[in-house]
Amino acid sequence: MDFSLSSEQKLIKDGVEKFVRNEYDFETRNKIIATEDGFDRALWKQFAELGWLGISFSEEDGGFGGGAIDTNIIMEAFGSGMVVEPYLATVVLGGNALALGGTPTQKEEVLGSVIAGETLLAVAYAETQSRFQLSDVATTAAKSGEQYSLNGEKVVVYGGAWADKVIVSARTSGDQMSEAGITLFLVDAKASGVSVTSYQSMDGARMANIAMKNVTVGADAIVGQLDQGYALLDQVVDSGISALCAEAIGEMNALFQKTLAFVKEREQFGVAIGSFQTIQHRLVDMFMAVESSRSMAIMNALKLSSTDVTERKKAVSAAKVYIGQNSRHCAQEAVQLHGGIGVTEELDIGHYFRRLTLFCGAFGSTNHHLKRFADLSD
Amino acid sequence: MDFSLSSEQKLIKDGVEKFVRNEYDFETRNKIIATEDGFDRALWKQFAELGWLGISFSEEDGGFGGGAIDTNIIMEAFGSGMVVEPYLATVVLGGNALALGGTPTQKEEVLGSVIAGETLLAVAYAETQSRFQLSDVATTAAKSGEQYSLNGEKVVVYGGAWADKVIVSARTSGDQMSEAGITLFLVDAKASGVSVTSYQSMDGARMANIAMKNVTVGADAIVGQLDQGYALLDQVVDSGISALCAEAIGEMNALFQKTLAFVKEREQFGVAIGSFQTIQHRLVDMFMAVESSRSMAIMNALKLSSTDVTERKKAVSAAKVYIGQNSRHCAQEAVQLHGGIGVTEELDIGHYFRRLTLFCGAFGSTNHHLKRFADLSD
Amino acid sequence: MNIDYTKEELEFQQEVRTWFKENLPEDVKRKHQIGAPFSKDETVAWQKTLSKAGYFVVGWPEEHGGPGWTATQRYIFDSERAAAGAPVGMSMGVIMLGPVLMAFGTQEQKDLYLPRIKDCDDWWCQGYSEPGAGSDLASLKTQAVLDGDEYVINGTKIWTTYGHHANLCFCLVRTDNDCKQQLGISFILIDMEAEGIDVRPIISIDGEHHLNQVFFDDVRVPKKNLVGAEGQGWTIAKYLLTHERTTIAGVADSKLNFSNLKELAKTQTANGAPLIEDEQLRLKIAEEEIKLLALEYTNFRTLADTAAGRAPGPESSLLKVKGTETQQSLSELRVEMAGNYAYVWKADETVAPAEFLHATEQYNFLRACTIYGGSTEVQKNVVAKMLLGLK
Amino acid sequence: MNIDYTKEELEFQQEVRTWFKENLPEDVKRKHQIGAPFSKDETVAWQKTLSKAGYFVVGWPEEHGGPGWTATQRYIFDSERAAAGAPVGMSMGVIMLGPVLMAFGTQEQKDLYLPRIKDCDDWWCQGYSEPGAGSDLASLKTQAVLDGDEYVINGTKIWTTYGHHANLCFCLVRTDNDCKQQLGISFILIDMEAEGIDVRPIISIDGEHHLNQVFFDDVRVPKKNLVGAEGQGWTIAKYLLTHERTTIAGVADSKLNFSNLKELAKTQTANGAPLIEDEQLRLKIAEEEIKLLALEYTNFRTLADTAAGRAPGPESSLLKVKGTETQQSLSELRVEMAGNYAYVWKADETVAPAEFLHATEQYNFLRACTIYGGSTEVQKNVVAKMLLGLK
Repeated sequence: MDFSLSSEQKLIKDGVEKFVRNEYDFETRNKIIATEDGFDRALWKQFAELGWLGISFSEEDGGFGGGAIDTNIIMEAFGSGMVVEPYLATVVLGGNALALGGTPTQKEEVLGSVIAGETLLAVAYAETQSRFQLSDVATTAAKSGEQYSLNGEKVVVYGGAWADKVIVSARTSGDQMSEAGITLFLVDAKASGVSVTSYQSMDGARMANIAMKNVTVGADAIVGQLDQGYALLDQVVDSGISALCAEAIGEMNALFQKTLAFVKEREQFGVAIGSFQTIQHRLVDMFMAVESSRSMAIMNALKLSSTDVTERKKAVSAAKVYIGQNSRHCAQEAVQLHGGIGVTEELDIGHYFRRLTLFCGAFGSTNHHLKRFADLSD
Repeated sequence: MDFSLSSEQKLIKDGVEKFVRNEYDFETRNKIIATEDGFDRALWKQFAELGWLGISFSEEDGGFGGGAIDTNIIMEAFGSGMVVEPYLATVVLGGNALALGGTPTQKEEVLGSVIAGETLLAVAYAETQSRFQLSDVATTAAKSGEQYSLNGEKVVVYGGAWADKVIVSARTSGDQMSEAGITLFLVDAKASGVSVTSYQSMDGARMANIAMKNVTVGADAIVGQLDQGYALLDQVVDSGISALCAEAIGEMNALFQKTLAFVKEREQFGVAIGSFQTIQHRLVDMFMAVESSRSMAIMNALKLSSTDVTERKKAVSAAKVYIGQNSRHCAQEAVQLHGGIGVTEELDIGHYFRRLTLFCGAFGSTNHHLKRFADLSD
Repeated sequence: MNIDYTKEELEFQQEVRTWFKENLPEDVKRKHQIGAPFSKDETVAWQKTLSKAGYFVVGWPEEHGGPGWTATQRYIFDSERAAAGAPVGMSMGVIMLGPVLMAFGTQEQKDLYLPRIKDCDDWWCQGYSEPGAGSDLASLKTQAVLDGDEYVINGTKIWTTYGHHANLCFCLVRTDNDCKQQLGISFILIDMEAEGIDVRPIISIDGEHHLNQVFFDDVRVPKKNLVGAEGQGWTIAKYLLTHERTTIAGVADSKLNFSNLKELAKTQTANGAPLIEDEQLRLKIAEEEIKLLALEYTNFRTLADTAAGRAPGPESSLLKVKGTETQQSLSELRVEMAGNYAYVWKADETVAPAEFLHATEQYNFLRACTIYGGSTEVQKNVVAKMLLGLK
Repeated sequence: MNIDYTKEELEFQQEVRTWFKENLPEDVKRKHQIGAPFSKDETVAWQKTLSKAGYFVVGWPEEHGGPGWTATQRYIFDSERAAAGAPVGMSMGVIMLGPVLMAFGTQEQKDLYLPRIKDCDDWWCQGYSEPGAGSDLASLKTQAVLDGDEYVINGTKIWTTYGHHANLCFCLVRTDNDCKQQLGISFILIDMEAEGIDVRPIISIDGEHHLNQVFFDDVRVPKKNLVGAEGQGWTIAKYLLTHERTTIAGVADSKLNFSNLKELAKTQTANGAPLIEDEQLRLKIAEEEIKLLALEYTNFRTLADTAAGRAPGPESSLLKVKGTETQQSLSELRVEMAGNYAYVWKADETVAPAEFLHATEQYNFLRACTIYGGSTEVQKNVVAKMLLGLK
């Protein structure tokens, strides 16, 4: 049993934390999200050069052979500065889909290009009616000859506005709700018939709805096995949740640290408000929320690669529920304790609040995952 | 719209409160529950003489024509002193069953005697398997000739240890779970075939399991209509819940007042602990819990006699849920704020705690009533 | 004890209900229902409609142009207004300044301002909070120095709601630095078009412009604009805050919001079934309904006190605390129900259903309701000291 | 980072598991499972069994007769012990006094007491709290005045757990009234059979006799019974409290309790169906399981610190707070599941199922766990000051 980081991991951690501290302050971030693009392509190149985009992939896929712990280290640090660059969409979701299910050609051409910072990905599965259910897929992929023709609309796609290629779930057989019969396809975002409607998400990043009308792809666009895409998608989304949980820890901790500093400085009635016992106990509660959540993120990362699928899914849902509840608490408390200034655009507190609000619903709300956990535990 | 008490109601309130203050202190109560009987028959007589046992019944039934508000006034004051005498079992549950469903003879003979303080009643419906479901009745009443033969066992009967007569739910037709086919019978506790196993409940009062083996009664023992007992029982239990909610307000308020006095006096680290802001805010939370709960008890009493059964049931379940949650909070806080002394038999705090714990489960837990409310609201 | 209305009250209820049915524009109703922001013109237009019907200065006595309703009538009106789906309007002049002028104003002030408030001709904003003061209102620093017949005002006010819409401002200023903090405060009326006033927007966490910081640089205000005596400002402010609290609780609006949400839970689907078939959500909705019931009856009890001529006391703090908690938890419920659509920001109906477009905006914005009007913490301090005698 | 055991650790785990399987008496297991109280004889008998197997003074180093286990081994042992359904025993001598004597005791004290603790020949109780002191431990008043070779002790101690079973007591007494409170406290060992000692029962809220008040009236204690120097008592007490906290968290036992409850939810029925088919209960159980998981991994992290040679710091306060909250909420869950049977008091299986007979007793009794060993409030004060630097 060992909860310490390897020396390589410590180096990565220091590197990413230093980057956020020195090159990604709140003002810089505001400028980035105000640009047309909404993220900084130069920084993305820099991430690639530093090796951050390949860290979690195997050496034969062109990566550095790391794992979930390494991803978490990066995501937590990114969380502390609310980094908007599409690490989750491109590296964690898209990258993992290819690493786990891609053909040798897809890996060589696309994953390699992802690691080099040249290609951006997104995984598009949600539909208007599907809410959080991965198996609810109305988008169809009809086979004609050697080709598949895709029709349907995907909504609230993380990083969908930026993606060069999109991994899309579509139905190749079975009922709309069935797990069997779902296939993942790698689709070029500029392909004929693809239309991307992009918009801001509440954290300042960009999302998109992606409609497909008679989009034609070959069998070589299939990621994973025909009709067997559900299990792969489920695993990919689980890896996304795990990474997002780590990001949330970074955000919670930033809120805690900033609130702690604020109550020590802010004076009312002639004394620092941090001298009021009620405030003190609430800070302690925030601290406990951060630390217990960190325990859960570690648990999750350790079990993410488990070959026992039930164990993996339980771990992921448990972390999502627990960190969801605790991050909501931290976010609400941080705002309340800051008072008026906490509910403005001007201060970073409100932005962390929004980002954590988004986290709570992302890839399944707290309630959704509580039920998923219970189903798996019976 | 008028939330004030009539002058008669004010008189009753003053009277009962004075009684509890002057004649029913904690020491007296401890002596009473330590007796073999577990309650004070002389006091019961006194209640009858003061008219308290007849207050809520119509004048033609020998009462004073009051209603749920009057019952609540008495129950709240009783709650403030944790009075164990069987007002709920005899007057509210048993008395209401007869007032609402009794034959003229039953009213004259039994209800009159109840009001005079000479007969004690209980309503026995729960069975081992039934949990909180009034319609789950396995006890049978088989008809042979003009007689009914009762077989079955009733459990955790409030005031069952003391009752002279017991109103029992039994199945005269239908399945074990069906609402139709339940009949209420008035059974003499000393009748042949009745065996009463009495024991203490956690608040120091007495409960009983009541087994019936070939207990023979005539058709004149039926309370209400044959096979139609469910609706009557439901209404009777609702009146019990309403009264018990008022009692809980009395207990919550007593805990709040005692805790408030305690934190003003108790010194730690050289100052009264009531000067700590955390403690102050927790007292405010208790106060809010008491006052909002009081609002709910009033709501409940005002809707208890509604002819719209759904409205009545919703009101009762809403009050049970809300006061259940808030009383649990108050009880736990009172103990925690008292510290060590709060978890001893010696101090009254722990006894209020137990009594409110019992309240939370009585006649259906918070969860049971939340579901009942939701079912009625859909 | 009863909750019945008299025959006259029932008729009044019917009258109000009919009026709203006939006069509330569909677009106003819809915007309010989905929580979309209103422009200044939209707000004024709706308030003028109310005003023409005599339904704007609803709490005012007849002598000042109000309807002179009883507390019960006011309650009925507000319930019907909310149930009809009509917004309450941004009426600081009506709720806050009006009562102050009636109690403390000169005849001239009354004659000048009250009719214009009644007709919705002025937009008043409130100048109370200052940067750094927060809940410690009495420490305010904005100076008003008498110079001949005018006060010269320097300083800054913050969190000025709709200050960018307002043409007038009622303001707390410091007129004396040498006495106990509270005694050096005065209440004064300022023309927002006066020279030296600079209104800078503060964007809220919902991305909208509701609030402002107002800077005063040698702003000259006639002495006759003082309300009450010099140094009486704190007394007036406290008088006003008590009035504000019960309004902020917003019970009637929460009831409407709740019933909209419940309807949504029945009509919106997930995995092919109405949302409400999810047992967890169903019970959460039931719990909110129960909490609302408690709030409503607590409100009734306060109302009965008011009707009996007792001023709303520190109990109104409870109502404020619980009422704002309810507003927040209902907004959480809407976000919960929005599912994926909760992430969408400033988008339109091509992207997400209208009912959920503003869900997170509202959730975000309502974080402020436990902060303004005396934060929850301050309310609890007040109750601890005033009601419970804890020191 | 990993949570794997080494081959040796896995073998050790197997060894412990087998031992408990073969040596835990059925009646002890059953009593523990349903939360029935143990008599003194029952407790001692079980502890002697543990002791003979070398499983009693599990935290002790080899030089003092302990097994000298690593932190991971201790964790494995405790997990297996709890999972087997074995009670932890009332071992204040083992957990509390032992480490103190090893660190602060004289050679004579070590030689005399440690072997007797190891063999479970003595029953130690703790004399810390006093009436009126509560969480303010340092204000204790019990006096020890040196008279020749003996201290003469006068005063009273309260909340003395199993003082009526104990033959020895380790006690904090005041030896100096003229210095800073904390510096006048000493740590001393007292024979409970000495003249002048009166042990009076305090009945707890669960109706059982766990606690006592102990009165000292001119009790004479040999000077050699002082542990450490005069005035060193506060240092020793703090050393000890840190050790106590992690134990009180009781993660392993909560895990067992939880799995028992889950099993009950599947086997007990309501309206003909297993309790767990109630969606509300099912999700509540899931939530408890998730909270336990967080607690377990926080425990791992503390353990990893200990294993790495770092002393458990103020973080142990978190574990105490969260661990005791979990104990309380699990006991609430049992009461919830008991339904009607929750009201039954001190009854037997003819009246209610065994699994629920002690449900409310436990719920009641566990209210104390957020009070003793430093209340939740005190823990939060400690964390605020020590970790967060709030003053």
